[in-house]
Amino acid sequence: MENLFRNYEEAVALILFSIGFMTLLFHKNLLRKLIGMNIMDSGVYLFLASMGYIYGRRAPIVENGDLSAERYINPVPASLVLTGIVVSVSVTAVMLSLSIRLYERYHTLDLDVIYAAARSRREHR
Amino acid sequence: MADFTEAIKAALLVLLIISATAAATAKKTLPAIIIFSSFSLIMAVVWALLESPDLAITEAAVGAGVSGVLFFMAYRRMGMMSGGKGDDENGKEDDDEHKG
Amino acid sequence: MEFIRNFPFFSVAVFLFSAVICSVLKPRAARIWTTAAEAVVLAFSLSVLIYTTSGDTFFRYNMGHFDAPWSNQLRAGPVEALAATSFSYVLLMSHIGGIRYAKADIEPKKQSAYCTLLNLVGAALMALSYTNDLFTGYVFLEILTLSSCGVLVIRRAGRTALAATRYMVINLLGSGLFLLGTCLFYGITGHLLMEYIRDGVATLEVTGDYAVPLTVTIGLVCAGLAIKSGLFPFHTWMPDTYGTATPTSSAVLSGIVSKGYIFLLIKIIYRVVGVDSAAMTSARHILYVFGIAGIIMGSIWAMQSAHLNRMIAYSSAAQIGYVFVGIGLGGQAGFTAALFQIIAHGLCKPLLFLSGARLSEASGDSTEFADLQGAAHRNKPAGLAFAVGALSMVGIPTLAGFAVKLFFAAAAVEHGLLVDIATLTALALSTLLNALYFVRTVIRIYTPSGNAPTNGAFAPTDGESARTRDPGLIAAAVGLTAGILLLGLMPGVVSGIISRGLALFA
Amino acid sequence: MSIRDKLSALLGFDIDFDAPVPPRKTETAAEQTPDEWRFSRRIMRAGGRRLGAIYKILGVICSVVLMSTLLLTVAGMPRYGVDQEYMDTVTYEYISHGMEYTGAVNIVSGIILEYRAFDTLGESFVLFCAVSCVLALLRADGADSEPERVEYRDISCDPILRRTMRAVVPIVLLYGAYVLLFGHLSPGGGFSGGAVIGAALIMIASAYGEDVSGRILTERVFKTVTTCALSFYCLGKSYTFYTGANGLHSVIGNGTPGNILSAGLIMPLNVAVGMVVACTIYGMYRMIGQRRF
Repeated sequence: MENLFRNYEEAVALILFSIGFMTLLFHKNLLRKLIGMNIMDSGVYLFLASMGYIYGRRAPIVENGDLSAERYINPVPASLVLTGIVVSVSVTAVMLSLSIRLYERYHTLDLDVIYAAARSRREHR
Repeated sequence: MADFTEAIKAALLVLLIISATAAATAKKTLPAIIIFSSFSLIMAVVWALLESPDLAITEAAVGAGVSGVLFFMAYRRMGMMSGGKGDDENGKEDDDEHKG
Repeated sequence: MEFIRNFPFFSVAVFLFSAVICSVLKPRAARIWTTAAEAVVLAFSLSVLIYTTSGDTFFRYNMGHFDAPWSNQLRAGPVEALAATSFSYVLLMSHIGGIRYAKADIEPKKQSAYCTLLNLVGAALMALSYTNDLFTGYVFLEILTLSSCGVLVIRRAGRTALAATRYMVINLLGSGLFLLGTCLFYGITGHLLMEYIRDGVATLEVTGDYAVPLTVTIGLVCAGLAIKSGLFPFHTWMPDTYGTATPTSSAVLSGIVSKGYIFLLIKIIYRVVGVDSAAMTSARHILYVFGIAGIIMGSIWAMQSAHLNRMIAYSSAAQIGYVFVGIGLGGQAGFTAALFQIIAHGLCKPLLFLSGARLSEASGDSTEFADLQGAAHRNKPAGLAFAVGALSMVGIPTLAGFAVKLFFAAAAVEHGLLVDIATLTALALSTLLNALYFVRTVIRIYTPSGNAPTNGAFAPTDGESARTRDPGLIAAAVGLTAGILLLGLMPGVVSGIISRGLALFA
Repeated sequence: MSIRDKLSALLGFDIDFDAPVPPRKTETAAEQTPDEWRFSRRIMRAGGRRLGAIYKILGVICSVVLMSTLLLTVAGMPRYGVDQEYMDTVTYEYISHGMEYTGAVNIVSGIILEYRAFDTLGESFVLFCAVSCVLALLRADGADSEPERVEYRDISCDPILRRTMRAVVPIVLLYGAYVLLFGHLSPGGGFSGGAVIGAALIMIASAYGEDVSGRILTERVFKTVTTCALSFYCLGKSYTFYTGANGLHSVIGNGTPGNILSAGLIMPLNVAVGMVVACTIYGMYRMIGQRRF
């Protein structure tokens, strides 16, 4: 368990992942589920980036020609997370437009009420 | 000097968890969106402390900036559509009252 | 290096470039450009298939000037080329078959956007079948998720927004778990290319350290991809999604999109973790149990459903269960059966959706079984196509379904008594249930209905026969039936390619 | 006799992909009846709070199990920064030869646009796919989409907002351009620079309202910029992939690291990605905000 305190960044990251997961499960409003999804993604990216961080080393930008690997942190997770952040923005934008389309039609964002509405609308007809 | 930044990083990580739970457990949607914007701002500072400046700039511009604005625009549109009552009560509308 | 080795990269680049071009073309030009792009990529995949099977080799393709562990890499062997060929073939056939409905269901201004999204689905599927890098797999997995949501939601009907929301929430949960699995793999082994991860995993299994993270990683990756492909407990979005989309979208979504995720899972089982690793075997057994449950429950729900589209959607939930049973059985025979089912189901399901749309259109735009009576007489080619697809799903000899069940029985026999009995009973039960609801439908559409044909929006007036009004369906029906007959009559050809390819697949 | 008529005569039926097709009824009543809801409707009526309760308990159990397994994995993970030797094989190559091969001082930009360029190509197409989905979903100026029912006060005529924007926007645009152009020398690059410029465009649109944004960034400008940037990106990277894979010499030299025009294709690619990101973000803002350009 002492390892948990040494890798505390990863522990925090996965706690964020679980908080996002719980928000996704327990909130009915679609916007809140989206916030939960974003927190989940941020948690995974924090987990990945903190894997690359090495204490006492500097950002991976070459300074005055010093190419020794001991000076810089691991650049690979940083490049992966840069790709990931843009993925989560585009997914958020698509889900927001979906929820707007839903809201225009059913005037609520609570998926259970929407199902009831979809069925009740059919009974009216 | 070095362990000072470590201490700040630890404090910010704790602040991250607090803001995440606050965004999760906020009663209304508007405060949740605002707290979420602050969450991604803190995340941008944490990226800077984790020695990856590219991520800090991207997260600040994209997380707090664009996602926050998009969430707020979507929230405002729904507020407009339901006649100014764009808050959480929408979710609790019962079946017959809502304008199907 | 022969020019043919560039073809895997060319097929992804052709789809990406034509996606950009189609967004600015006029709808008609965009349709022609997309069909041309799909045909070109089909030619690329076929030539790669012939090149790899004749020489019985596989080749790696380093993207850019840097070699293996540092840059992205594509890898093409017989199995990948076969998967790419069947994906592009089904995409071409579904697009041609459903052009008529794409024009009717989608607003004129958004039809070129529909072609863009179809191109992006094609690009993602080609990349998923050829990639040799786990993070590239994640990025193109996201493109596949977003473009399949776009393809689903572009229809005017409001119901698609509700179906798409449900589809996206479950799918994004799946890709979140897959991303976490990819990060854990990188964390344990320090690599992202599949072979290098397998060497790391092999050393880890020998030394035995990081055992807990390894098992959790394999569990996360398998759970994420199973959720995305619609395995039994996570298939609830299927009836809504396939029921409300335009026929081309539901054909593409059910035929090849869920198969793309499963193909990535099989590649991870073979190349990232190794087939015989202990943790993966237990994960495969869990998938096996869910597969069996999926076969039975999917067939039962398909029988209960009162609408043609929903019945076909539930039967595709059952067929996805078949694939996971094949993965669970494991071994050369199990994976051959699973890959064969991927190709066979990819041909049958689009045929059912396309002809089902014509049948419901010929009976007053309603998918109720009562109205479908005698629809085959009103639209003969659609009736015949539906009959071929349905009988192949049931497993009539000389059609692809029969060969699928044959391979599964052969794979099941190799295992111990319990697994053998469980699989064979599930096979028998699902064949019986399939026969019940599919043959019943075929009989219904062929019994001549007394009342006059109630025409849908543009059902064929009595003057012209259906043939002249609908070249798209005839081309697609002939193409898909030819594929089904090829798999049915000469299963040895395809299963030979698969079994020889699996030896090179690791 | 056009080719099509010859072909139709040959095949015996007329190839007529463009017959005008009247729109199909959007939503047949039958498609509305999801039957497996039947029993869930009974449960919904009978269950009501009970289903809610079962769902909550299952949810709590599921998330507690997930959290404990994840924390167990972290406890089992290697200690980063300490026992890190297996990571070094790959990172050593990136750091020591990164600048030499790609010419980029910022190693992360080198990785993104040279070593692992296929991911970033896929990445820009994720953005392009998202923006086409948003356009497909929300575009309201279609011929027969629902009329725009929402009228709301246009906040852009607020003098305070305009004056602050006039002061702030040039600085933000300058900063975005700097981050974009110096992506290979200092931290930043295509995505960050593009996001900053996109945020600046949003500020302009929200401050100066319809008249300015309608003229500057119309839909034609949006489409041409996105298409040109993405086609340049696709063709440029295909050239490098093709030359690299086949071992041909690529005409793009790396230049001397440090000055602005160095690092081969990275700087122009950064500009292209920045344009795509900025237009995408602006397009999403307009669609979610006003549903038209």
